[in-house]
Amino acid sequence: MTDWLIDLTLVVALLVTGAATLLSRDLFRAVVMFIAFGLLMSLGWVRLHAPDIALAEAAIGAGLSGVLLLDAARHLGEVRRPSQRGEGEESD
Amino acid sequence: MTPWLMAGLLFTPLAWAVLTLFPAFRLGRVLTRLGILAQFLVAAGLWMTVAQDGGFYYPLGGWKAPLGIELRVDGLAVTFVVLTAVVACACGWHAGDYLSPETGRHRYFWPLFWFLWAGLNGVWLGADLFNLYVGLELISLCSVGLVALAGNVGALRAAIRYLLAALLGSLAYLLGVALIYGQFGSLSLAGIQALVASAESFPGAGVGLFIMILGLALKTALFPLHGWLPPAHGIAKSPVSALLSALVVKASFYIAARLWLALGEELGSFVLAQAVGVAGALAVILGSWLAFCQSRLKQVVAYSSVAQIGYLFLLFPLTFGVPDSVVQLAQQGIALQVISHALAKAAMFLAAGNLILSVGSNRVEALAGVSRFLPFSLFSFALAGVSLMGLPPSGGFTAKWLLLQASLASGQWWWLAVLLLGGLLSAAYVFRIYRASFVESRGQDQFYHPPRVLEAIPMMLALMSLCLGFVSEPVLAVMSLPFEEGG
Amino acid sequence: MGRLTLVTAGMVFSGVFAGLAWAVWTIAEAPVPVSLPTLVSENLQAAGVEHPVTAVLLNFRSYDTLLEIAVLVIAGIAGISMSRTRSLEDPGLRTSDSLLYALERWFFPVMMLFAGYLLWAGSDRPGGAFQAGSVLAATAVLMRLGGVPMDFLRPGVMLRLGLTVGFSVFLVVALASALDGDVFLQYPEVITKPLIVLIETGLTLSIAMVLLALFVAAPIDPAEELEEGGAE
Amino acid sequence: MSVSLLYAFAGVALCAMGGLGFTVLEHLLRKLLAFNLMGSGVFLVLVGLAQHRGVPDPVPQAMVLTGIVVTIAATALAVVLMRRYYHLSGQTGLVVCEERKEPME
Amino acid sequence: MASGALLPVFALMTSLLASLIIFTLPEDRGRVRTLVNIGAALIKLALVAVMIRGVAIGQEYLLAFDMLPGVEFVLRADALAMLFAGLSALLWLLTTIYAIGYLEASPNRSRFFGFFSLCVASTMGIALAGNLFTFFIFYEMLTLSTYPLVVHRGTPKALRAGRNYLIYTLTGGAVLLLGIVCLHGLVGDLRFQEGGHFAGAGPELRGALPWVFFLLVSGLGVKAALVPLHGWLPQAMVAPAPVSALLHAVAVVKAGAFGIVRVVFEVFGLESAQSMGLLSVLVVVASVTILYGSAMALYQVDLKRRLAFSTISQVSYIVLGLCLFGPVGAAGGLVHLVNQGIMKITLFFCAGNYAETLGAHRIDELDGAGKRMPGTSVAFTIAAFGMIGAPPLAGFITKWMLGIGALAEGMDWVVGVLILSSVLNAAYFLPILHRLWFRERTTPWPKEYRWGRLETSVWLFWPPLMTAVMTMAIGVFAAMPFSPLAWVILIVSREVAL
Repeated sequence: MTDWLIDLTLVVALLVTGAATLLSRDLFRAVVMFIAFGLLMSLGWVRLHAPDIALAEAAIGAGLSGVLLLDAARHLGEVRRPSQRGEGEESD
Repeated sequence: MTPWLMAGLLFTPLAWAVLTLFPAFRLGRVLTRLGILAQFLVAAGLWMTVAQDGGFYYPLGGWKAPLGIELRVDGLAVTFVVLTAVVACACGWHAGDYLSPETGRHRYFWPLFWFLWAGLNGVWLGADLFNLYVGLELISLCSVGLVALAGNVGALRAAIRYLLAALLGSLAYLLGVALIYGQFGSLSLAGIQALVASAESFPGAGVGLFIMILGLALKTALFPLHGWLPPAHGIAKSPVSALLSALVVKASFYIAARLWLALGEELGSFVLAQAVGVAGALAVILGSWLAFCQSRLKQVVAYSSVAQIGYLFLLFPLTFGVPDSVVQLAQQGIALQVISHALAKAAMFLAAGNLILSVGSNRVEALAGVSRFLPFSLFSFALAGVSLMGLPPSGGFTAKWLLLQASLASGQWWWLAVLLLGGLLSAAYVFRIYRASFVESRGQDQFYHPPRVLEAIPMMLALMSLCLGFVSEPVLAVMSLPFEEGG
Repeated sequence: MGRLTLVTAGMVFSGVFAGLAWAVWTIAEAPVPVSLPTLVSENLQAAGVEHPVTAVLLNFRSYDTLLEIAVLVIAGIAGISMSRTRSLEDPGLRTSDSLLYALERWFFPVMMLFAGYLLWAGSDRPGGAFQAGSVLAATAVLMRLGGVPMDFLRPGVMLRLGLTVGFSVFLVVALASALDGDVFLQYPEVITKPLIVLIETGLTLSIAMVLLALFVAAPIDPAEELEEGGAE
Repeated sequence: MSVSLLYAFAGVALCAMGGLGFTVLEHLLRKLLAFNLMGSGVFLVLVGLAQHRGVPDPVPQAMVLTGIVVTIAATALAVVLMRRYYHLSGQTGLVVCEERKEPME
Repeated sequence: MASGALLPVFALMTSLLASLIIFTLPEDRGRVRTLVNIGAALIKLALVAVMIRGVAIGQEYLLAFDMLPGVEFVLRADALAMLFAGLSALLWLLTTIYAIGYLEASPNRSRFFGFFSLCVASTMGIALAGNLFTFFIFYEMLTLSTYPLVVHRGTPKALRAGRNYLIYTLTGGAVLLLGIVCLHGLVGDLRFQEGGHFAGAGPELRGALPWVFFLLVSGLGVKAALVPLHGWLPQAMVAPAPVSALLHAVAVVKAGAFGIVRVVFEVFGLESAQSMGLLSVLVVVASVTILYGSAMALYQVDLKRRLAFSTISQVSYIVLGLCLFGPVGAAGGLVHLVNQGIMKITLFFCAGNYAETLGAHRIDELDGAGKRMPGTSVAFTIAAFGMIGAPPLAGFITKWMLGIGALAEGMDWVVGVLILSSVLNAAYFLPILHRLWFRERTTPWPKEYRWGRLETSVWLFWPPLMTAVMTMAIGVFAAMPFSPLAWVILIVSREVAL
C-alpha cells in the first residue's frame, strides 16, 4: 500500500513537473522545472529497479542537460532584431 | 573470406571516420579516396559471395538472436550495400573536388561522410529492432551535421528543422519498439515474424507497428510530413544533398518496408495500408506539382524527391491482402524504384551542383544558354531526368512497369492512375529545366567550366540509372535469393 | 499559432494518449512468448561481468553500444564543426561566482573519485562507463563555469584524440577479436573482463569529452561579430 | 496491474504531453524540452511495460541507457545549432518571426 | 547467339554510336561530324540492305533476353520491320545530307546532329522491336530525342511548340503504356506474330480486348496525329526544315502509324480485330482525319503548316488501308507508309529550300519561284502531283490499291472519301504550283542568299531531286521485285495468308 502511494505520488509529481516544463511562461523557469523533472525521473528509475538508469539520469538528465539547457536559456532570450544577412542560397 | 568482407563492410567506414577526423581537408581527401576504393571492392565482393552462396545471418559477438544482435546478410541487403557503395563513392569523390578546401569546417565532411556510410551499411544489414534505432540515429545526426556544414542561416534553420523531425521520428519508432518488445519480449525481427505467424492476434503490437511506420514515414518525408526535406536537401552542399536524397531517406523507408513485409500481413490492416498508399499518391502528385512551382534549381530537385518517395509507399497497399505473386511484383518494383531513384537523384543533385557552380546562381531562369555551352552537365541532368520520369529504358521505367503490373494484378486499379499521372507530372518539372536551358539569351560563353571529374561523375551515375532497365532481371534475381539455412 | 490549431493538436494528442494507453493495457494482459531476462542470466557466466546490464551493454549487445558511441562522436564532430574555430576556450565566460569558486575546492576531487568508483563498479554493480562519463562531464562543465581554464579544449589534435579514444579502443578490440577467425566483437574468453574494463575506461573519457566539447562549442556571446559565419 | 505498469502509463502520458508540446510550442528550446520529456516517456514505457510482471529486465534497461546517451548527444547538438542560429539570425523559432523580417534584396 | 542476332543490334548501334561521338565533338569540328554522320548513315543503309535480302529468303534475325522476370526485350527483323527500317535508313541518309547544308552556319550543330542520330536510332528500334514492350522503349526514346530538335531554335514559339509536343506525346505514351500493361496482365508477354494472337480468343478475353485495343490505338494515335489527337503537329512546324521532314516522313508520325499496323496485324490479327468490330470504328476515325486534314490544309497560308495538315490527312491513308479488312486494302495502306514518306520529305526539303534560299515562308511569297529555283520547284511539283494521286506517281499506287480494296470489301463509301480527299489535295496543292510557275515576281525576295552556280547550296539541291526521282520510280516500277509494292505484298501474304 505504501509502495503504491509512493509510486502514485511520484508519477503525479512527474506529470506535474512535466506539464510545468511545457506551460511555464518563463523559459528559465521551464528549464528549472525540467531539471526537477529529471531528478524525479531518477527516483522513478530507482523504483523500477533500474539503478543504472537512475545514476545516468541523475548525471545526464538532471545534471548535464540541465546545465546545458540553463546556459542556453540564458543566451537564447528574446527575439533579436534580425540581422541584414540574406537567407543565403548555397554560397558556391 | 566472408568474415573479412563483413569486417570491411562494418568497420572500415568507422575506422576511416576516426582517421579522417585528424588531417586537414586535402589529406582527408586522399585518405577518403583510398578508403572509397577499398569499400567499393569489399561491397562488390560481398555481393558476389551472396550471389553465389545465398544469404546468411551473422551473429555479432557470437551471440545469436534473440539475446545478441544478428545481421541479416541477404540478397536485398547486399544489393543495397552495393548501391550505397556506388552512390557514396560518387558523392565522396565529387565532394573532394567540389568543396572548397579553404573553408575550415569542410574538413569535417570526411568523418561525417564515413560515419554516414557506416550507418547506412548497418541499417541495410540490421535485423534487430533496437539496433536499427541506433543506426537510424547515427544516420540522422550525420546528415544534420552535413547539412549544417553549409554554414549560413538558411542551412542552420534547415538543419534544426531536420534534426527535430528526425528526432521525433526516431522517438516514435522507439515507442513502437517498446510496445513490440512488451508484446513479444524479443527484438529480433525474424523471431518476431515467427511469433506473429502463430494464430493469435496482437492488437497492441499492431499499434506499435503503426507508430513505427508513422515515425519512419516522418523520417522518409512522406507527404504530408515532408516539410523538413526540401529546405534541408535544397540548401546543403550538392554532394551532401545527393547523399541525403539518394540514400538517407531510403534508410528509414527500408526499415519501414522490412517491418511491413515481415509483420504487416498480421499486424497491419487494410485501412492502414490504403491510407499509407493514399499519402504516397498525394506525395507523388502534390510533390511533383510543388517541384514544378519552385524557382530555385535545387528546390526543384528536392521536391522531386518528395514526389519520388511517394511511389515507394505504394508498397504498403500493394502487398497487403494480395496473392504472393503480386507481393513479389510489388516488392521487386519498389526495390528497383529505390535503386534507380538513388542513382538518378544523386546524378541530378551532383549535376545541379555543377550547373550552379557554372552559372553562379541557383535560379532556374539563370540556366538560359546552358544547353549550348555546357551540354555535358545538362546532359547528365537530362539522363537522370529520364529515370525520374519513368521513361524507358531506365530503371525508373522497369520499376514503374512492375508496379503497374502489381496494381493491375491486385485489383487496386486506382494506383494505375497515380503511377501514370506521376510520370507525366515529373516530366513537367524536368522539362521545365530543359526548357529554361534551351532559351537562347546570351551570345557568348560566360560560364565557368567545372573540372572534368566533376562532370564525369554525375554522368556515370545517370548512365547507370538509365541502363539499369536492361539489367533489371539479373539484379532482381540476386535480390530474391533464398536464405542459406543456419549461416 | 491559432486557437483552432491548438485545439486540434490537443485532440490529436488525446487520441494518441488513448490509443497508446489501450495498447499498453492489451499488451500487459497477454503473455510474453520470449523471456530475455532468463536468457541473460543463463549466459551471464560467459559474459565476463557479473552485472547483467553491463553484460548486455558491452557483451551481448555490444554492437549497439559501439554505434551509440559513434553517435556521440558524430554529435561532437558536428558540434565543433559549428563552433568558432579559433578556440573553444572562452575567457569571457569565467564567472567569479564565489559559491562555485568555493565548490571547486572540495567538490571536484570528490566528483572525480565518484566517477572513478562508478567506472570500477560497473562490472558487478550498478554503474559503468555512461554514468562515470556523464559525471565526469558534469563536473568539468561546472569547473568550466567556475572559471577553470581548459586548454585542451582547443580544437586541435588533443581534442579529437579525446573525442575518439573510447571509440577507437572499442573498434580495435572489435577488430582484434576477429583476428583469430571468430566473429566480430566476440571477446576471447580468458580476457573478457579486462577487455570490457579497458573499453569502459576509454568510453568514460570519450563520453566526458564529447559532452564537454558540445557544451563549450555553442557560441557564447551573442553581441560579438555578427558578420562572422555565413560569408566565406 | 503492477507498479511498473503505472510507470508505463505515466510514460504514455508524457509521450502525449511531449508530443503536444513539440508540435505546438514555437521556441526552439521549448521544443527541445518537450522532446526530452517525450524521450523520458518512451523510456518509461520501454522499461515499465517490459517489467510489468515484476522481473527486472536488463535488456530494456541497457536500451534505455543507450537511448539516454543518444538523446543527450542529440540535445547537445541541437543546442549548439540553435545557439549558432540565434547568433546569426536573432531568431528563436523556425517560422514565428518571418513576417516581421524586412524584405530581403 | 549467331551473327543473325547481331545484325539488328548493329543496325541500332550505328546511329547510337554516331550520336554519342557527335555529342562529344566540339562545335567547330564540322568535317569530322559530317564524316561521322554520312558514314554512319551509309553503314546503316548497307546493314539494312543485307537484312532485307536475308528476310526475303526467309532468314531469321532475332535477339531476345529478359529485361524483367517474364518480360522480354526482343529485336527482330521481319518483313514488316524491314519496310520501315529500309525507309528510315534511306531517308536518314538524304536528310542528313540536307541538314548538313541547312544548318551550315547556325549554332548548336553538335547538339542537333547528336539528337538527330538518336532520333533515327529510336526509329530503327521501333522498326525492329519484336514485342510491344520493346516497341514502347523506343517509342518513348523517340519522344525524348525529338524534343530538343523541335525546340532547337530556342525561340519562345519553338519552346511553346515543344511544350505542346511533349504534353501530347507523353500523355499518349502513358496511355499506350497502360494499354501494354493491361494486355500483359491479360495474356502475358506477347511477341509480334504474323496473323496475331487472338484468332481463337475466348469470350472472357473478348470482353477486355476492345478496351485494350482502344488504349493502344489512342496512345499510338497521338503520334500518328489521328483527329482529335493531332494538335501538336502543326505547331511543331517551327522546327528547322530537316526536322520537320524527318518528323513527318519517317520518325514520329510514321512511328505512330507503324505502331497501329503492328497492333492490328501482329498483336490482334486482322481477322480477330475485324470480328471484334474494332476496325469499323477506326475506319471512321481515319476517314474523318483524312478529310479534316485536307480541309484544314486549304486554309493555311504558311507553306510548312499546309504541308503539316496534309501529313495529318495522308498518314491516315495508312490506317484506312488496314481497316479495309482485305489484303489489297492492307497492301495499299502499307505501301503508303513508304510512298507518303518519300513524297512528303520531298515537299519539306523544297519548303526548306525556299525558306533558306529566298526567305519565303508563306505561300503568297512564292510567286515566280519556279524560275529562280527550277530544280527545287520541279521536285516540289512531282511530289505534289504524287500526293494528289496522279498516275504514274507513288501516290496513285496507294489510292488505286485502297480504292480496289474498298470495293472488294463492299465499303463503297470509302471510295467517296478517297475521291473527295484527292479533290481537296488538288485544291491545296495546285494553287501553290500555279504561283510557282505561272506568276511573275514583282517584288524582291524576302531574304535571298546566293550559293554560286547552283540555285541553292549543293547539300540542299540534290536531296529533293533524288526523292522526287524516287517518287516517280516507285510508281513506274511498282511491279519490279524489291519495289515497295512488291515488298508489301510479300508482307501481306505472310500476314493474311492469301
